[in-house]
Amino acid sequence: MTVKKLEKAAFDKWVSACITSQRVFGVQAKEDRFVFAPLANAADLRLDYDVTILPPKKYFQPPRETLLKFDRNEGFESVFDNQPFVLFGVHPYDMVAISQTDKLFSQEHCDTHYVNRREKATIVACDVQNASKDVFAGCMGTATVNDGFDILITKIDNDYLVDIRSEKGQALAETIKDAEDADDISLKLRKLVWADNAELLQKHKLNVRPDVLPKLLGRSYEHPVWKEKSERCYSCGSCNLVCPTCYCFDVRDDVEWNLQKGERYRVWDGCLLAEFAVVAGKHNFRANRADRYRHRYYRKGKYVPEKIGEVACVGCGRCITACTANIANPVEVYNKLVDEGK
Amino acid sequence: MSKLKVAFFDFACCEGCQLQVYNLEEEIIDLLELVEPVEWREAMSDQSDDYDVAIIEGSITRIEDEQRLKAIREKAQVLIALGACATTGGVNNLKNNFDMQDVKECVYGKDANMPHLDTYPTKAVNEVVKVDYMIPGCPINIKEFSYIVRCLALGKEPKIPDYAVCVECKMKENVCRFEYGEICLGPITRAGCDAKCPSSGMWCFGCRGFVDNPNVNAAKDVMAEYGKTHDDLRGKMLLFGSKQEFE
Amino acid sequence: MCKCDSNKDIYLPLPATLGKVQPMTNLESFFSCQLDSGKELGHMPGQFVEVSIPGIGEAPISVSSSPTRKGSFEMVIRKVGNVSQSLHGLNAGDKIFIRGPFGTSFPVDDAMKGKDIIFVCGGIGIVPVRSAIQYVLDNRDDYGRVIILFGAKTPSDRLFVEELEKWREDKNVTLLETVDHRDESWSGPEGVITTLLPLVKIDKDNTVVVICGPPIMYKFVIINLLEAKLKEDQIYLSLERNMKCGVGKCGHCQINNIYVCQDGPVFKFSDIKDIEEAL
Amino acid sequence: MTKKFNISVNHVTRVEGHGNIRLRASDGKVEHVEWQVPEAPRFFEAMVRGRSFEDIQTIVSRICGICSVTHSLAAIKGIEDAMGIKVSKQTDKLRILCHYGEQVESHSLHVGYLVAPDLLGQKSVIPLIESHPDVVKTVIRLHRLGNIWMEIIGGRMTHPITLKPGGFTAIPSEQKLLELKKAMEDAIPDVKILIEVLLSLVDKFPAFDRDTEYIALNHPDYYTFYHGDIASTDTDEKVPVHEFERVANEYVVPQSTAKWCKWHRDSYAVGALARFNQNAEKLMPMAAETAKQFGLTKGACNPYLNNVAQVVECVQVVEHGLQLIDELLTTGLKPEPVKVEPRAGEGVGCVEAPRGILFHRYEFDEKGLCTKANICIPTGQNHANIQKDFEALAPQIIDRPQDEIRLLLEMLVRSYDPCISCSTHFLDVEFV
Ligand SMILES: Cc1cc2nc3c(=O)[nH]c(=O)nc-3n(C[C@H](O)[C@H](O)[C@H](O)COP(=O)(O)OP(=O)(O)OC[C@H]3O[C@@H](n4cnc5c(N)ncnc54)[C@H](O)[C@@H]3O)c2cc1C
Ligand code: SF4
Ligand code: SF4
Ligand code: SF4
Repeated sequence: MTVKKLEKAAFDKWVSACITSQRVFGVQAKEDRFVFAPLANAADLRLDYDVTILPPKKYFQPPRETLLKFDRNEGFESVFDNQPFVLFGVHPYDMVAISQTDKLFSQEHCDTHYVNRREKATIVACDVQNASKDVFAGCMGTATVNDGFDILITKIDNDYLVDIRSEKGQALAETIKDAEDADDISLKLRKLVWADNAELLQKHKLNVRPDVLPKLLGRSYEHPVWKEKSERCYSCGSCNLVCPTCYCFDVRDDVEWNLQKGERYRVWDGCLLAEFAVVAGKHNFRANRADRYRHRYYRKGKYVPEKIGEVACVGCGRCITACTANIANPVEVYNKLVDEGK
Repeated sequence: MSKLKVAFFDFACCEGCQLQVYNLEEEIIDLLELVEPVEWREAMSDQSDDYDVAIIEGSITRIEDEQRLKAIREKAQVLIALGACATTGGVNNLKNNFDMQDVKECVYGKDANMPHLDTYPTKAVNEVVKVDYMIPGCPINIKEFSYIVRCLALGKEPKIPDYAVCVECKMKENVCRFEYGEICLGPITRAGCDAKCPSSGMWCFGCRGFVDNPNVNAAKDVMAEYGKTHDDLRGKMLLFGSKQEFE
Repeated sequence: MCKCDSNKDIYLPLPATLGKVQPMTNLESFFSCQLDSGKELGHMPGQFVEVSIPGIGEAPISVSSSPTRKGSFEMVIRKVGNVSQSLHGLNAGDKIFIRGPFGTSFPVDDAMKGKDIIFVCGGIGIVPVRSAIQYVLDNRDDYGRVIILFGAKTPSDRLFVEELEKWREDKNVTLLETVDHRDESWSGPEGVITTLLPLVKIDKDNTVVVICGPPIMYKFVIINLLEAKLKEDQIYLSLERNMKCGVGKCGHCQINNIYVCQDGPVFKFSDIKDIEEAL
Repeated sequence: MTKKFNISVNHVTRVEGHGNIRLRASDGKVEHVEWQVPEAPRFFEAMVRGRSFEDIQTIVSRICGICSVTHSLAAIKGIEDAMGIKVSKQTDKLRILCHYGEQVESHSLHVGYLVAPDLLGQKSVIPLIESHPDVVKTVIRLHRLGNIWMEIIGGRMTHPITLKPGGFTAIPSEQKLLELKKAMEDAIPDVKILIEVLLSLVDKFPAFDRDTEYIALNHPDYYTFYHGDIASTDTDEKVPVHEFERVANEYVVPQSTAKWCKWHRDSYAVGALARFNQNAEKLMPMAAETAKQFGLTKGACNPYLNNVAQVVECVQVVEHGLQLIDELLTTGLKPEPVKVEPRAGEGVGCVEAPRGILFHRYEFDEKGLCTKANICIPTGQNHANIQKDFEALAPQIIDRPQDEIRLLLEMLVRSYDPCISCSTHFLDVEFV
């Protein structure tokens, strides 16, 4: 729709205005890292962040989420969270991940718990200003993003370009309507930022085009890398939990003290966890660490792509950082498959 | 529905896990709607032999404890081991790193051999009698305790996690202790505490015991990358007592 | 992003009432059930429902009766864990909660039409298959020969004993049974289910085989069938995995790239033969 | 009444840990009265040997669930003393604040859950829920205050996480401190209710005075739980905590797995009443007013009044706690990463547990591994005094019904708020 250009002061004023009128979550510092958290002051917003510990998926699919309430005699009732909110500072790779999850949750049986939250969200994306130590979005084509968000912010020198793309974005940008439109030079500079980011966000270099991954994996099922790497795998699930495209969950019931009323909730789960594929009789369909370890790479690189046509790794690098055993680097693993496939 | 008759018994421990039950605060009243404590020395004066559920706190460190525990097991339909001391031996296991005579002399000097000061290497409850349910942790997580009590009242099999503390730690979005060059036992420790320690800036020292199949070899293998040695890891793992897991 | 009704909830179970509840073996009980809405379940043979007991949990359970039998639907549940155990404690008239039906079904209306049908059932595997058997028998003229092979561990593990007797007497059906371990109550054959296959004359071009049983059964039955020159697309089987949502979201039932809850539980063998984790 | 009788109470209830009472009487005379401690000994001083200074707090916290903050702080102070570590003002204040939370939690648990049933004629707090629901709910609210207090600062209710040699692994946010402040202010009416209730019941305490030596920390400027020197009501001498062995004089007796203590007399007492007798004039206004309401004055020597002193202290720590929070909020909270370089040394840590003065002594080698430890616990210091009280009280009440004798003896034990489980481990004694 339109691209506005704001100076730092005007930008902060706008953020403050958003905070007073809406529920806003934005990126902030937590010790030496960054997290999305409720935003109280414009000054706390850190759009210069490198990467957040958890991706913004936590707002669409919270770690623990009540699905239903029940009364043991009367039955179940759905619980939906319909409160609108604004997410400030979503990086392009995370935006791509959100759009993927949108597809998966709305495909076939539509998950209204997810979809309702998603539809109530206004997403203010922002181009990366500082690359994190493990990011490789540049290799995955996700260093920049074209759609999915309501507003895209790009910092050019000391100014902010505010690219408004939807009605929700328009509504949020109400308070800045008298700001000037971005000039051509700024727009050109923005293109440069995009081009640069595609290069800069390659802290690890993938030696294969992402769209070739399904084929590559197609012939690597018995590759020794799975066993080799997984010997050091704790099955701790950190790589699943921090991943913006992982969304598996477990469903549990709990009752109140009266044993009458209670709730059914879902919690994040992960295919790396030992019990993920256990059925009655304790039979485990993925009993070996190697099987679980492999499944994750296949899911990202083959299974999801076969379902929605996109590779389900956006190159955020979070799993690389989170894995205390240093074995969760997709680039390293996929490159190994390329090298040894030759 | 008739209430579950519950009896609490304590052995060598700090009684902090029983204290967690007090820490239910208002919910104690709800708890008492479901269970009828018939013996609970720390809270009440009655004593009774008629109970369905025996909740055992503390480790077994003397022959006489062992006999008392066996008698309790005979009377109880369900026996629950409460807290680290009861489920794994807890800190009391540290004693087992030494010779018992040395331990006694260290504390009681020339009086060490007085009969009432006798002791033997720490045992967890399940090393003496059959345990039906374990509620791990030092101290226990009162939410987990409540959940298990409600499950028993409902006739449902309670489930405690068999995944690592990292799962809950990640959900809390903590900065990982390894990023500070510390050894955290989170990757091999059984979750269920809500990652209390890492959430307060402290490494996990494994008070809930390890997951069913901890990858200790991986842990050893990884140490050097963080500038640590096997001994550093061993020291951490021994704190809440699982020598056998390390070797 | 999605056109669906934002108040609809794929996780919301609907009330239903148990009709008949009857123990069948030490572990399995039979349940008939009716939706409180008065509507038919609307399933096809091979599909499953998610059964809920509030506070206890939810479990996927196959519908064991055919949609041709109106009014109620039937399930057989093995006591293995929380939900199944507590279902066993319920009585006629008690409430349970149902989602579904979900998943794929046996191709009773297409691939199976006009063909000889061989049903190969091991143990509790007869539960979902019974729905297809009933369907076929209720539309008997649409199919060729109907052959039912059933193997149980011991005679006391046999399910649907009365129905088995009925099928045995039905001239339009061939029923062959075996048990792994015989006792004095059993005069029939002893041996694993594959020992029954050579007793059947298979018209290799005009037969569809439906298989359901414990994981290790599939491999051996299929080898035998392929040796009998049956083609891979003439074989259908029903698989089981851990399942939390039943609607392709939770990820638990994934077998490599397929979801048992959506792409299955009924699969054509040719579709999954190359899937490493399937069998 | 029979001429001869025995009273034998195994495992006194509603106390932490195991203690027995033995009384033998004949012809209206007490022949023998004894306080026994059969608790399984736990050997902490032996267990910490070879452990890194980093782990000591975590281990010794497990001596006692009810005073885990106190044990943690004593250990930390001992380690800091041994390694020459100075902490910031902020750390000091936060520690004191955390410690106050434990006083409230422990005192309210003791007075409300363990002692109140005696005064209200019930066997435990459970029937009290029916008979005196308002009292119970008030106690629960105060107890919860103590707990969230410790949780906000220590990271957890029982066995604090954040307290470490050198400082804190994590500090509360200002918002959390404000929450705590609000909770404390909201609790003042509850404290008042508790005072009212106890005021109406004080006459249930037997009029039993026995002059004894009272020992507690003393600080010239304020009512202290954390800083200061050891002081006794028997002498003007202030003993530096470093010399605590000179005060405690531990010895082993056959009826106890815990060691006993004495200084100027056969026994001495520690705890809330001892602190009051040592520091009463330094109470803050509301706390001083509370003491006045009860008529509690310096020099009180009825052991049952320890419970009254505990209530006075609840008021004191809330009052002073509010002041500390305001000071912290005024200066603002800064994270202060702690990095401790271990060195060889020897040090003592001393703090006031809810039930009395507590000493920890440690020695470390140059790698920071513990080579020796000695822990001297308040309940241990009270055991001998309990015995002496028994000996004085029993003859006074021997002609009452046996049930009453038994109850009065049990109540006496309970009034000390004994933490028997933690009293059974000491080391390195001068045997007498
Ligand atoms: C498509 C399908 C159809 C089925 N049809 C039938 C049927 O007709 N009759 C019947 O008796 N059983 C059937 N099952 C199996 C049945 O779902 C499980 O036995 C049931 O989930 C156990 O639930 P529970 O609450 O009783 O046990 P739980 O207490 O949940 O579980 C016991 C153990 O089983 C594991 N488990 C969890 N979810 C599942 C799951 N979905 N399947 C298997 N194990 C699981 C748990 O992790 C645990 O280890 C079917 C399963 C599937 C996937
Ligand atoms: S984070 Fe690393 S160690 Fe943990 S499950 Fe993933 S690959 Fe394994
Ligand atoms: S801090 Fe510990 S528990 Fe948390 S993620 Fe890191 S290793 Fe796991
Ligand atoms: S983080 Fe580890 S040590 Fe801390 S409570 Fe949890 S299991 Fe225990």
